[in-house]
Amino acid sequence: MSTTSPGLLGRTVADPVGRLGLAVSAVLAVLVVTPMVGLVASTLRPTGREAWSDVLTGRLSTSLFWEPLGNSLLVGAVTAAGSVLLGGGLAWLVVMTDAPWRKTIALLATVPFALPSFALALAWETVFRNDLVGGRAGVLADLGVAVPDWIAWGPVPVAATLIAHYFSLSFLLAAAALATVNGELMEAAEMTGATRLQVARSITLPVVTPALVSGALLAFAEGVSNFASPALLGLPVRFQTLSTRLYGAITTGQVERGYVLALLLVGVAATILFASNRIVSGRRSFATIGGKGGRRAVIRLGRSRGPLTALAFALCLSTSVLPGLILLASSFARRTNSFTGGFTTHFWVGESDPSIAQGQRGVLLDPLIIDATLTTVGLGLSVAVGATLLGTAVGYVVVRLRGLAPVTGSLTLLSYLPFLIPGIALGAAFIAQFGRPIGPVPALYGTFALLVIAGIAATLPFAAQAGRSAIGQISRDVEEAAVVAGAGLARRGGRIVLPLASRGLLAGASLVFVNIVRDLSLMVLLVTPALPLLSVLTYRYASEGFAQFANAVTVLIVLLSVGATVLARRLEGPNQPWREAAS
Amino acid sequence: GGGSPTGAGAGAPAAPDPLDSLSTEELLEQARAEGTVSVYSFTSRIAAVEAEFERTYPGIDVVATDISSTEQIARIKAEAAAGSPGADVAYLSDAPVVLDELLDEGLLRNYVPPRVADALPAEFREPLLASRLSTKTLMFNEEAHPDGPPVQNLWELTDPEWNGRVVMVDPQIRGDYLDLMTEIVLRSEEMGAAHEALRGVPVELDEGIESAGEQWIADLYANGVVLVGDTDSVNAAVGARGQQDPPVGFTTYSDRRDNSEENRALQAATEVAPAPGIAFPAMIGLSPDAANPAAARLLVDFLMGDDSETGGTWFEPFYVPGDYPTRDDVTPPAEALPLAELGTWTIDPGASAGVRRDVADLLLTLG
Amino acid sequence: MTGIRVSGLRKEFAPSGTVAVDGVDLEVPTGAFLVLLGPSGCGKTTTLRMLAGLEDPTGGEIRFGETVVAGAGTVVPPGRRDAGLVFQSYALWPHMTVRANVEWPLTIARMPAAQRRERIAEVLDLLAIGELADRYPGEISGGQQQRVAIARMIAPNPSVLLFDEPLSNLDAKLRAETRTELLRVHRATGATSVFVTHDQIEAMTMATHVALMRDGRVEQFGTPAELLADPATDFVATFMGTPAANVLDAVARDGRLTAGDTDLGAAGAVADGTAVRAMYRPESLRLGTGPGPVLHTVFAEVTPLAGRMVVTGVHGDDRISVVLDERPEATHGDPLPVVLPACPDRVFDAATGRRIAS
Amino acid sequence: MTGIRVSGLRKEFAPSGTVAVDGVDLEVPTGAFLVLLGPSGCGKTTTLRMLAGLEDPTGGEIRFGETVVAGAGTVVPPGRRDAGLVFQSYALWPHMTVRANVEWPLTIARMPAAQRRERIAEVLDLLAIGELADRYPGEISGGQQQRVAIARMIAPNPSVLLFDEPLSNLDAKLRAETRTELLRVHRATGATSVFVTHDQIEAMTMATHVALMRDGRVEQFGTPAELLADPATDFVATFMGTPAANVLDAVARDGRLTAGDTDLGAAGAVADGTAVRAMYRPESLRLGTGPGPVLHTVFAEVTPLAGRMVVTGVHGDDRISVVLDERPEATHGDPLPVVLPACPDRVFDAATGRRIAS
Ligand SMILES: Nc1ncnc2c1ncn2[C@@H]1O[C@H](COP(=O)(O)OP(=O)(O)OP(=O)(O)O)[C@@H](O)[C@H]1O
Ligand SMILES: Nc1ncnc2c1ncn2[C@@H]1O[C@H](COP(=O)(O)OP(=O)(O)OP(=O)(O)O)[C@@H](O)[C@H]1O
Ligand SMILES: [Mg+2]
Ligand SMILES: [Mg+2]
Repeated sequence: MSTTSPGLLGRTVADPVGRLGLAVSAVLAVLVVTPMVGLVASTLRPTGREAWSDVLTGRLSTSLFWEPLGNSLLVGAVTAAGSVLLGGGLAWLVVMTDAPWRKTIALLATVPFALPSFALALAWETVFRNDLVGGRAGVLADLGVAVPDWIAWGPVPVAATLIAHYFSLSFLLAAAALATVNGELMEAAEMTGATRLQVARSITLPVVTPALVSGALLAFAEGVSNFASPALLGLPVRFQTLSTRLYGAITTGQVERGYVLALLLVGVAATILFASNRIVSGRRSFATIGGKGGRRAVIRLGRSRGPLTALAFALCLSTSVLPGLILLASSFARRTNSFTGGFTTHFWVGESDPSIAQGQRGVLLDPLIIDATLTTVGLGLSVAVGATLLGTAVGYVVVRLRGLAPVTGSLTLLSYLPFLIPGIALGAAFIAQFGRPIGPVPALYGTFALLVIAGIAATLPFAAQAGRSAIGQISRDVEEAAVVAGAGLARRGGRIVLPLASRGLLAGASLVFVNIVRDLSLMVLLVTPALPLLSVLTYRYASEGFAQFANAVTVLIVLLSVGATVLARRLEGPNQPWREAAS
Repeated sequence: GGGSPTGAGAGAPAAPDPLDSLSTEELLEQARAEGTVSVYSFTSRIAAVEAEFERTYPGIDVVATDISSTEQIARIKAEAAAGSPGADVAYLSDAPVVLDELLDEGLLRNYVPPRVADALPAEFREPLLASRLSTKTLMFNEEAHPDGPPVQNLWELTDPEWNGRVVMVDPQIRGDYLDLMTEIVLRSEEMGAAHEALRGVPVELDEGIESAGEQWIADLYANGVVLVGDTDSVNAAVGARGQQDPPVGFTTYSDRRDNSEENRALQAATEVAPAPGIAFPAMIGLSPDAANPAAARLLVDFLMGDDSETGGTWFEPFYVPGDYPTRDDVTPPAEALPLAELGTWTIDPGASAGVRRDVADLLLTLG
Repeated sequence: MTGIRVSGLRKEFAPSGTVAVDGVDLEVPTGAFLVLLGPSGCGKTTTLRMLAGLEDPTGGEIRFGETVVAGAGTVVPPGRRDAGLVFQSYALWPHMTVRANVEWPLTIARMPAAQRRERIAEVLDLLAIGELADRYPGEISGGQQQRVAIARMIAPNPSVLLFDEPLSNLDAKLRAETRTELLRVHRATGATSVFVTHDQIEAMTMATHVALMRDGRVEQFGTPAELLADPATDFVATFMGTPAANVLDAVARDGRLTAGDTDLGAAGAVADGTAVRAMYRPESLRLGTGPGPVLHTVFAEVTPLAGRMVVTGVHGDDRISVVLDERPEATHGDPLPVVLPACPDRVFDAATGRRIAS
Repeated sequence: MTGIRVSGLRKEFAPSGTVAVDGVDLEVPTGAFLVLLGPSGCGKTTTLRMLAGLEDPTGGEIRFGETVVAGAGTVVPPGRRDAGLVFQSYALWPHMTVRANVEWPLTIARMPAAQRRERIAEVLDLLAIGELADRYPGEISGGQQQRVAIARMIAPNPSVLLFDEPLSNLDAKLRAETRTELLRVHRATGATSVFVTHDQIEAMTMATHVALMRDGRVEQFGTPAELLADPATDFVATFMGTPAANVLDAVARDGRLTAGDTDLGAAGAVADGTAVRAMYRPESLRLGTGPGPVLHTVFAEVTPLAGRMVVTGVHGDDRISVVLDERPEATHGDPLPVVLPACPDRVFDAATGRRIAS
């Protein structure tokens, strides 16, 4: 279907996949390119040009850009590596082995991503905080353990908390990919007497490399763009990252500098992306869902069964249950983030009491909450569906159109960018774009539709990466059989591609949902009072210093997120009985 | 051509609008006709205002969106670009940026309700209406220091004794703290005087440093000032009870009202030379092409409080100890020190806007 | 050395409850070449996978030499059985070149690089795929992939060789050659081989022992000649031989065997009323209208074999093949009368399938 | 109706530059059954995929009936060629039950539900997989999967049937039956079929036309009988027939043909000094030490075929098969002297491979 021959463009148009490619490119142009252009444009006005020189060359450039860049790259790289290591390893344990309670582990492993990253930072503080800043110290310090600054603050805790937060990404993608690998590949390796490690390293790993790389890329982007962790754990030792610099520049009214930083971040990410693409597409496409009903092997762990399971649980508990509980507790604590001042249910169900938080009622009594929850869920679902469809299309084109490297390359990049465009910039771009009617389309500004569109754009990275690795698993033959049967692209998509990719796509979709449900920076710019969102409520409370109320709402968000993730996993099961049967 | 970035003529004072001179009652009728008014607010207390307003003026619906000042600025700019204004009224902080990027660009216009005009000092009428002042001031732990503030002079904070024991939010991620630093630079003579008063010698400036204020900042950073991400961290660090020698820190005076709730011992350091911190305005602006011009003005009028001693129920949400109404005919809450005794500098947004960037850059060089 | 002893081997697949292998007993002396023969779905692959250690028996025992490798609680992992396996679905590692695929197992076995290079070259041209060494599995044809799989497995010289239909994708010529090569390898290594196939010609030419499987059970175990010469059941009869023997459903009535309206001759020892299956070797039939009982079939196909012509006619659901010296003048659908000998070559009890001595 | 005309068909694979198909011409009349025969890697599958429309030719033209489906810029998408394809790697849809696999193409073809149910039942028991209808491909054996693939493709009654080695995973019995069934389907539908295999028996029994391929080219095109009776090249000779003809490298010297030290008789028309390949049909050889030229081979294997014994001996790199009536008393490695007839059955020019009339 994709052989180079004269008239490449003509061929592209003739080939339905090619047409799909063009369509997808058009959509991405609207969703991603225009905001980018806007971003660039605003940095080309006089003040912007000044910003460029400030950032890159001026006497400030070192502390404004280069040092934070170094720190960000460090954090990003470590986060990516750590996430892939933990996430991949866990996925392997869950999908490929006979470890007990695999389903439980799988579930727990998806929770951290649903938690807000400040919850993990908070958890870290609760344990490791020392007296550098003052106030009350963490558990260890209370026990008289002298916690060195480098553990309590700076790169180590930042990276650690980010890994704890984002290894779920790698886990979901890797697990999805592993689930589709034909067990006989591993069995063939087992026959040679290779150790489990050797098999995992030389056979399993390379075969799922594309998925792992996707996971790593996401983790990296998240790592460099995350603000909460470096702000909470980095600032006290003046550990500045691009994200703190970027956020700072924007909030202190030096927007152009912020945008310049963002663009540079995009540049960095692009380079990394292309590098990693070379790794992936340099190899052949390792389709693993073949037309031959390949058997699925279960690796017997034998003696290492106990220890490995214990390890996995330790990891999950410390990254999901602990922070989760701390978050929950802090929504009951009388005093902000302090568990010594006693607890109360006031922030959940308390009637208005003027002495507390200016008579703010418990969140469950706040009529807005129901409304906000519904809107939030609705938005989350719509975006999840939309983004997943688009992402699948992108993934499909990228995988199946291997002929045209430039097209696929740029698609990959575009679908990856939104991560690195600051939410506030993206939001502004969408207002500017959809604030006025475009031809027949009325002005979408202030409508639910715009929220959805913006959401799709913002979460495209998840959807596209997931789609790409999921599609990559489907062997050509299986689809060609449908082609011969006369099934058009759409039909194939619905009946063959989506079902076969569903595991990976559902994983992606749940990521999207979670991300939207808790995202603030983008939505807050687009919402109107008519469309209340939970994330906006948390902002409302937080801005007034009602931390407990904010935490309470956050707990709701987490519940939604976890619920969605669980649901996604539930759906996977019945979805793919053939997999269960063959295992 | 409403809404183009320079809609109402950049910089130039907005053309006088007949509505500006109408009395509350006159506004009310027209407002009833309009029936609704939308507002962006940087504080969610707007919800309370909304309720009260709708009770006072039935039939006029307030649509309130609370989003931070930074986001209001971005949003208002974008809306202008798209020609679809989102709100009639903007209630926001970050004064210097607002003046610089919105008012001067004609994206906001000033309106001073005639009813309260006379009660307002000039600096709160022009260039943009200010409804109240909030603070970022030096506070200490009164449990650890029962007999008053541990420092009497800002320069003491640069002494080894306070090394690593001064806490504030990183001025590079929070506008109000940047304003604090800016004000200190603007007040360099006073800073210089305070230095001589404490040390008996004039400040000598390191190279690259141009004023006493800048020198103080440099010394403070060199003295290991601890930067955190949000005021609550500062409050916790400084105020938490049961500490041997707690740090001091710059934070919001009005947060003191949570002391009992949060089991803290926050107290403002008064009689600090030359000043313990700043008071800065929360401002109110009109959209130059507001869809509901009358209702908008009525809401502004409402936000300034009624004619009673305390601004009445209209102003109640903002009538908290530690915040200060700008109207001189409204007496601040008794539980807090009068602004004069607190001794903070009240910033001049216009002046700050000029040097703000340079200060930010200075901070950058300090890391 | 490592003979293979299998007793009561059983495999039931958990979710669906399919019993793929159902009480298999085998006795394979060291260095023997056992062919697991049988129709599709009879449990060959499953049995082989249990020998390899990739599937745990749900019952029974497997011994390699003296050591129990599966059964009675003990399970020796695949890697430690010193056995090599060629998969029915090649299972080549898609991310490795052909060379890498062959090399990896040697690396695992800690063979020094120099030696490895030698050995790889050796097996690659043993299977005539030297020039594909640097291709990826995705870039070579089905048969080529199959050969790579064989090369990969024999490279480390395992002492038990397991093949799952390794030749089914090779052309006749190459298949014949590979057959001889495999036997050479087999003999050279003195390894004990188990070879799964559904092609009884391969069984005939390669096997020292054949186990003909059906529905998870061993129908008959013996040398190829034995199975061919006296099939224990009608199933064996219809499975072995090129062409396979013909069987007709018949019934004994007052001392005669009759198939439909055709008389097949004296019933001999067959008790009256018994339903039987009468077997005729293709060589014992001829075309024509007599003398002797005539079976009216319809021409289906003709196959030239060993200089003769094998004519196949369809009679109801039965396929009747006749060996002739000349190609008959018939095309698809023509009537094809077949003359039967005075009495069947064998008679089997239709119920049990077992032979009835006559 | 739809005959198939292929001219100058060529396929070069982009990255590696492999030329898989290199100028193939075919002329297949409507309703014919063409078998693409050839050794592994010769380009059969690639040719078939181009007919199906899954690969775009890099040269040449394909016509179905009068319409050009590929070539000269035009490319008719696979779905619109009214052709069905069975893949070498089944390519079943793993997430659909067997029934669903068969049903979906019918749904696409907008067949009403009732009719669909009928048709499915029909094809499922045509291929004897009725009871697997509700299993998933992962739960059935290799051969079972292959049959599902066939059922799936014939269900919508396409007017061109393309098969890529559909029988290679079936056991002999089932293969023979399926063969007949396929022919039945083929005739019933009057469809034109192209059938890829490397098993020349299938070619012999099924084909109306055979194209024997080698290295991406068609070596000989004709009826099975033609290819068997007079092979155009030594390659054809060694590929066709069960067992295939034997060829010996020989050279003409002063009027005689000699292979090594063996004299093969008068050179006839062969010019002095030409290197030739002498062909002997297995039936024209016998064992023994004379009279006549003797070839000293080493016993490799013996295969019972059609009541005869095919004995194979190895002579250098050549495999020599002899058809006997009795199983010889020889085991692997024994000397096996073969008596040649007075002169070869055919002589081919070693350089061109073409026949030299004698
Ligand atoms: N994982 C599985 N789950 C359920 N049933 C299975 C599984 N694998 C195989 N079976 C069933 O077990 C039986 C034996 O399968 P097996 O693969 O051993 O057959 P086979 O003899 O190898 O057939 P073929 O020659 O077609 O490969 C078949 O009926 C198959 O459907
Ligand atoms: N995608 C591809 N890229 C490069 N080379 C290929 C590709 N597919 C096939 N080839 C090469 O083209 C040649 C013909 O392949 P093809 O699959 O047509 O052979 P075949 O006749 O079907 O062999 P078999 O009978 O083993 O299936 C082989 O040498 C193969 O290595
Ligand atoms: Mg099998
Ligand atoms: Mg092929």
